[in-house]
Amino acid sequence: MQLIYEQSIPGRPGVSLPASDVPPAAGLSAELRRAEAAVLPEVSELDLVRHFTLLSRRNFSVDTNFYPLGSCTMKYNAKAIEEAARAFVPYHPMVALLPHGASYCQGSLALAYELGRTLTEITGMDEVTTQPLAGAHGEMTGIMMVAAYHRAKGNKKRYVVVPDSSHGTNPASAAMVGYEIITVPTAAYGDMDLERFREVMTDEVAAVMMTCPNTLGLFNPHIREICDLAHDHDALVYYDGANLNAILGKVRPGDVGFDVIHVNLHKTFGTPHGGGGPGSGPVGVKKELIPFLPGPRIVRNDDGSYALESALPESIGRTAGFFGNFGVMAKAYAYMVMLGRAGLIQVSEQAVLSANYVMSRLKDLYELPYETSCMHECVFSAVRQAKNGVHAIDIAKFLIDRGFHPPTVYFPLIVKEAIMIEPTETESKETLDAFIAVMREAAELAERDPAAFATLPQSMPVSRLDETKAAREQNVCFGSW
Amino acid sequence: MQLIYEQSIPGRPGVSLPASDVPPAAGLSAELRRAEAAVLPEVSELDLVRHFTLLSRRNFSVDTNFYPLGSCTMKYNAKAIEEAARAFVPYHPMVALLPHGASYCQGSLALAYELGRTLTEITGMDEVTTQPLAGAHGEMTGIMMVAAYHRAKGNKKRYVVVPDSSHGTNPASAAMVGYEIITVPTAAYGDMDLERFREVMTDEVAAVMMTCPNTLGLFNPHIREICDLAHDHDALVYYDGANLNAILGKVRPGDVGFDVIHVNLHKTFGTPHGGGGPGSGPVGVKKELIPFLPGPRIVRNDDGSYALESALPESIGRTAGFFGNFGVMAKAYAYMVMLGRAGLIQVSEQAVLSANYVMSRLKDLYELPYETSCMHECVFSAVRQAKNGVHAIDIAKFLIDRGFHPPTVYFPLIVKEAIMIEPTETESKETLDAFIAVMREAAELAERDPAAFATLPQSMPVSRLDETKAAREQNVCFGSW
Amino acid sequence: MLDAIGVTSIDDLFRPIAPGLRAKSFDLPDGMSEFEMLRTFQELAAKNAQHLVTFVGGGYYDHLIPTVVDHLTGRAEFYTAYTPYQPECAQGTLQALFEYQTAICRLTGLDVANASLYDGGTALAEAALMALRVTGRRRLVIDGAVNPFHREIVRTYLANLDVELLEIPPKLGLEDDARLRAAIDGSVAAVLVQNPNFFGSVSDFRRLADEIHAAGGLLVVSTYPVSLGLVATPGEMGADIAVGDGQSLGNPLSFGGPSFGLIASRKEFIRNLPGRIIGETVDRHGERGFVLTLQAREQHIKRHKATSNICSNQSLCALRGLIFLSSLGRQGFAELARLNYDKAEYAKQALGRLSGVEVMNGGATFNEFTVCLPKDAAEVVAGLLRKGVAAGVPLGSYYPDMGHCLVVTVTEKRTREEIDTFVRQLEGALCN
Amino acid sequence: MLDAIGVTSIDDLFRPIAPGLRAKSFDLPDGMSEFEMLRTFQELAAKNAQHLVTFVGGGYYDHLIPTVVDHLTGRAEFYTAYTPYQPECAQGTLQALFEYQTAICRLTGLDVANASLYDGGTALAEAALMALRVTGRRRLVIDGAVNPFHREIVRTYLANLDVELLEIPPKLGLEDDARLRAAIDGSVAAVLVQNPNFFGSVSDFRRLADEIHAAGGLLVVSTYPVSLGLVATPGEMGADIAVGDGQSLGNPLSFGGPSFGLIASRKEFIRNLPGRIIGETVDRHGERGFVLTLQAREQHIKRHKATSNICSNQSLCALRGLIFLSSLGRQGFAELARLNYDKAEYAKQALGRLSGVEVMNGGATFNEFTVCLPKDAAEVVAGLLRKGVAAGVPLGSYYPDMGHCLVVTVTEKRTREEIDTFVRQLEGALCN
Repeated sequence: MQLIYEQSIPGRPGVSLPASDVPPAAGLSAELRRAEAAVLPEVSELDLVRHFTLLSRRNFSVDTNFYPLGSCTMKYNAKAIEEAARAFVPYHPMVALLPHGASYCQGSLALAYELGRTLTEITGMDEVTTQPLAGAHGEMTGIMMVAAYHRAKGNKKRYVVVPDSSHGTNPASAAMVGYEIITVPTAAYGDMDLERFREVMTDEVAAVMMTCPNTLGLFNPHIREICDLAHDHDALVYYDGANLNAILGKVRPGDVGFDVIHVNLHKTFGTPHGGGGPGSGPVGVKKELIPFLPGPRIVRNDDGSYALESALPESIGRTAGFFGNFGVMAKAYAYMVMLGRAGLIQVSEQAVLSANYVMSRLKDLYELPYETSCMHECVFSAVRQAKNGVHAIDIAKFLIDRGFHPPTVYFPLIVKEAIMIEPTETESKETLDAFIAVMREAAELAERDPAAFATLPQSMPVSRLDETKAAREQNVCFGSW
Repeated sequence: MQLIYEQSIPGRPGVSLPASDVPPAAGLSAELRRAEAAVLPEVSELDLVRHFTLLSRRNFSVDTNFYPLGSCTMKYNAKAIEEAARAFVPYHPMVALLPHGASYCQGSLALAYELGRTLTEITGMDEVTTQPLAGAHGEMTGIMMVAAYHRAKGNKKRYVVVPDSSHGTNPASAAMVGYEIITVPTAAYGDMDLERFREVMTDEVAAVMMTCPNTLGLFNPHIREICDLAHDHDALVYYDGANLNAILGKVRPGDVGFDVIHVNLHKTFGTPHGGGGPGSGPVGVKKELIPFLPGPRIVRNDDGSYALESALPESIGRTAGFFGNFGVMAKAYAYMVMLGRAGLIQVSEQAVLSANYVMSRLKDLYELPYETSCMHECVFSAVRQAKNGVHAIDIAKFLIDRGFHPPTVYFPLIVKEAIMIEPTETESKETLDAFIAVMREAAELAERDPAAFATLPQSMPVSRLDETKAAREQNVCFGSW
Repeated sequence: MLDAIGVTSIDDLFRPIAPGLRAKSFDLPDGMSEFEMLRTFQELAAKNAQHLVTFVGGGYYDHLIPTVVDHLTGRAEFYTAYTPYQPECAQGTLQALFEYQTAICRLTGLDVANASLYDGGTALAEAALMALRVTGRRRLVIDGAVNPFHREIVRTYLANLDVELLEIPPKLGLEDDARLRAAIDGSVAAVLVQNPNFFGSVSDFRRLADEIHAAGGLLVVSTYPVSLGLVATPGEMGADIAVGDGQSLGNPLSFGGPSFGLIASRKEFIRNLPGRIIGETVDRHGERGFVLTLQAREQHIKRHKATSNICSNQSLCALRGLIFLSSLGRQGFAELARLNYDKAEYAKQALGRLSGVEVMNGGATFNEFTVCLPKDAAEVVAGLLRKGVAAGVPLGSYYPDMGHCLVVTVTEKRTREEIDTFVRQLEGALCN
Repeated sequence: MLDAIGVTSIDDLFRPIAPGLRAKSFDLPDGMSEFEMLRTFQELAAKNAQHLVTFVGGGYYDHLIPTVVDHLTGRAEFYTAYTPYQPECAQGTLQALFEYQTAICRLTGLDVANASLYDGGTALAEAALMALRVTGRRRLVIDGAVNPFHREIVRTYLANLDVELLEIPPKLGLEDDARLRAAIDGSVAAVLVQNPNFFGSVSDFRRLADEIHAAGGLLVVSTYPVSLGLVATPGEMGADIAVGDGQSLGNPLSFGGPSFGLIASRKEFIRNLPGRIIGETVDRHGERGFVLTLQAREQHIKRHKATSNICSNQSLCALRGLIFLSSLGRQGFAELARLNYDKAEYAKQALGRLSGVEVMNGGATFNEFTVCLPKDAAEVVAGLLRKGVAAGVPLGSYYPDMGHCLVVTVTEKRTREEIDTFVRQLEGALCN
């Protein structure tokens, strides 16, 4: 398909602007003016619409395909939440920051505040900031608060501990805050090796970052012990909320002993992923960390009105422009309001049921590196198929041709030939069965005719792409300009 | 693809309704209750969304494909007009009909009225009703007014005259009003045979219905003569507005002598066709027909307010529920407001330019039954290709495989192997060139390998369909219920 | 492009049009950008009264519409397609309309349905014409309790034809079809009734059906589709043709349009149905597919001998109807009907308790009902409009002897609080 | 499903979680239907002040958004897709983001761009970190005229790192980079400036670029993208890295988010760019296609050695930016910038004529400017808010010695009438 730039015809007008109702002003001096207008596409509105409409059709998406990506919670995004967020589109965030401005933004502030309160109840934490703009941003914000906490207490801390099954963002976020990383391997039982953890757990550890259930879909039975051990060294325990969809109403990280948590609203709370974002990563903390929350904070006055609190001497400061990805927050709050208590519990029950169902129906053909009952996702390994030369990525391409988005196959790094499946609670049994059938077909084909996988996928606009060439040539911008 | 009914799982809940806030009432007696709930689909919202999203992708459409259907004016539908119409979504039409209700609907009434005024200026008529819901509905409404006119004058009329190139709706609409039809053949010069017309033009003729430019894309040079001849017999002349896109600002049917006109807002004025509707077919009339317009009529008071006039003793009566397909009317008015005078003139100029361009680039390979400069559409014949066994419909299927919606190939009935192309003004030269190239390729293939067409199209979800079987089996409803 | 054509200017292309035929005027304002246009439109819409609480129906109903309906109907591939004349590249529209036809059959309890007509009133007129064709007779009987607008449309459609239309005045308060049955004889092509009727009354038309059938005529029932979540279907009542306005199935009020007209009939009348019909078939490989079928009934083939002149229908609105019905599903749709029924009953009882107010319907009603007030209803309605409530449709304009009567509509969207407020407001209006 | 798994209840599946770990509370309200939820949300939104006429910016701008932007971005296939890790079934997102990167390069006059960061402030912080990586130095100089929120974000990001951040107080009214240049030495990794700056002033940073380059450091320019329709690009100014907030490119105000952060740099720094980058390549058949490239920089591969921790970015907002730019096109975008410039100049002159009001910017400005009032600006703003106008950002909270100063923003959306009214209102406020 042509690029929009390749369809451009110099001089062709696009959407027209209102005519100016003011006199033209004296122009900028030459050195302040750009020499030439940016070479943006010049296409008719029809050609623009056709281009992006056709382009969109070159994507798989939740609305068109089952999308069982592990660790990503690709659930259905209710259309009503879009409508809900639209109600808040016209409001300028700076108005809230003007003198007495908060009284002109009571609806927006109420929404952000009530979302925070709902999240504290869901996670068992004491306070929430909605400012972080994504999960990793939340992690960084959380670890910054950990650092501020230790600084305030005069603790000398150097390390952050993560299991080797953790998301890459965990060590990366800790590194952004200046910590060195200690990685603890996973034991045969599929969770962080407790013995090895004890060995590394010293007074120099600032925080331990855990995902629970972890990226193998397993709930760590030693989780409280780990929290206690960390606390013994005045290390704080961080809960990576990526897998929160497994335990809504069942477990609250705050109850278990976690001190900080981020929540991915775009995973657990049903907001669309948009091809990679925007997400929203609110962070919840226990009491001891409240002074360090980023500002300005939204607070509720005794009279029920909402206000901004900016005088926060111990705050880590802003980590983003305003109050978070507000539009995403509005959608997530709409989701919570619609589901309510019972609905949210059912989310996790159904998600766990679906994952176990898929696991039970595929475990005869695919290796389960850690066989046990899983939570909301299950991780297989294609090692058996790989013996015939059919790798997890090949099975992924087979699935694409059958209309299923592949599970996660590059992660977790500790499982060879990983196939990480998170079906989510919104998919019907009929869809799961269809997926299972195709996965079984793939396993059978891998036995019967492994060479058949080499040329897959065949039904997509492009076949397998040369990633080496892309990395070598670094062609990331069209043409010369 | 499965039907939505085939995906239904009994008991599966769909979108939930608000809980009742009133006590349950005593039920209906058994004989008034339906025995069993209607067997509607029972699917999750995700499965519903996936079904209709995937279903939509089995369509060609203006937003995805060039759609050069003759007589249908498939121009680009600006997205802004949708937004414009949305502003009027909440208003109940009955409110306008309540005592003093008009004052609660001034915005809606103003829109309908001003649309009508704009159309009178565009068509050169004296008054417009927006009530008709589609082009054919407008034709019927117009001919009913003709009948009322003759009745009021005591004229004895029996016939309506149409050329054989006319749209099928013309005779069908006249027949709905009880007239017999006289069909006049087309002369070699591509317009209604003037001699034959003179022969049939008697005092028993109620109306002559003309499309101008006609369905061959030609502007009738004798059009005023035809009007005059009709008027000599106190017959009225009806203008079928299907092809109005050719002459905006150039010719006004009212100036030429037409007495009644319908306008297809969904053709000329850029509203989407929606897979076959809704359209909107306002009817304009000259002074002498005003008393017969359907009611209630929207009028403008001297103080600038708008009101409804229902006491219309000579009116033909309502032809539809309220004030027309108001949502469509709002979009069309938005289109007119955006384009303005110069923009509308440019529409026709560009539409005619595009059609002549396509004609000039294809006339060496395809037969032109009536060679002359065309207006907004041109009609070829595939007779040359048909000699090799490649029919117009085969060329249509070739185009489908190349991503172009075929031109009209079943019409006009008077051209054998017709290929009726209306490119419209919104397509870029690049698109026209791509279409021309594929049409030329088809002609060449028809010479080189005519048998290749038999299995086309191949790239669609289905290949050629058995229409005979459909007509024989009359399977128009799924399953037994 | 001009070069390729062999002309030097666009004006050359318009040369076939003689100067004397050219437009004498084209006096329109300058164009504007979409932003200015949208501002203009929003200002215009704001001139309508905002936030009226509405208890009016009269053929158009203020119902909830799930968000998915807009979302899915808005798919460009549905929205900007034309009539599916080329079936291979129109399976989306064709399958959807086949599914729609199925939904209409299941709702109405009849065998076959078309792919939509314009609206409820024109659908009734088409049904009348269809009954004339099927029976070859020239007389029709219509119940005066049919929506007066729809009756007017039928009259308009029949005005120029050699057909007699007998309107039987309604007998409010005593839903008795005796006068209708009395009008039946061997010359009557069909009896046209509405259920629930304009006054909100739900009737049992089985006896009427038997008698018109015995006389060789047809029963045409105009229905309000939401009622079909609860009320006996036209099919169960013995109707031969059912029609209705589909607006309440997922189409917004939009000041009266677009909505769609639904029509369904017994299988044997399929060739007499007006409008487009989608049929199932197979392709060259035996794959299921859908096509426009029985097109020989239609105007583009049959011209003046077509069953109707209809060409453009209301496809997209019918698609909204299908998605609406599919989103609620079997249970949800029944629940919707029940909500409408319960809320209206609540309001009916509350209004009935007001001093001087009498509920006129003798039997059951569905989501609307008629009350008689101790005052002129038109005046009461005008007064309440000023307070922001559209109290109902006063009947004086349509039934001159019912000037004190008011048809009140209560859909699922009206909250108990709104109903209670309305009852108090009406009480207040009657005291003055 | 339970049978297939071999358990008897869903509870069995949660058995791995010991009872002592179970939630102690989950006290949330009952759920509600979408209709009730939407009513709740609309009531909540109505608690915000409606129809404020806004002359505030401060990093977020009230611009027009063509309708096509919503329409196209809303395509389900864009909207509900995930990060394009499987390129064959994600060419839609990948090609669109490649086109986006191209637009950002062309806007900024730089060689390479990523597929988006979170917002303007975090993009500036990422640029600061990037400059540290590129140069291996530990000192940064930042202009005090950079948006105070963005400076705060940079401070927050750097707080735990062994880095010195030198903030140079701004010299309002005399845009002179002398103090910035004086701070440059061989230890400075980068100078961070903003153009137009927080006061609205447009500067020429060429000399600054030359001097920081001579000292072996980088120039980072934070830019307001709409200005790039008119103002010299960061590339032309000699910047090594450009960042900015993309909100004004087709993203609604939405109370502060989501928008996107843009970042572009000279080609040689591509491996130090944070976030995702899309690259062009070919498939097995030589067809052009797009993939995520240079992923070895990213956290999912490089973990704690990644160039940034960013994973989710703001793809959909970047797509909005691309569609916005493509819909206006080359000329339209230049015209948009010009409209902003002209309207602000009109307002600046009008305000400057008011008695006691002084325009503080010495040189050119773009769509915002700073005035000094004869009164405390915060009080004036609070007073005008009550009249429905958000008059600008008073500077006292951010620059304690500028309590009488106000940054006024005028975008293309403000009509002359609104500006004239505002001028009169401000005049009135100053008289009291």
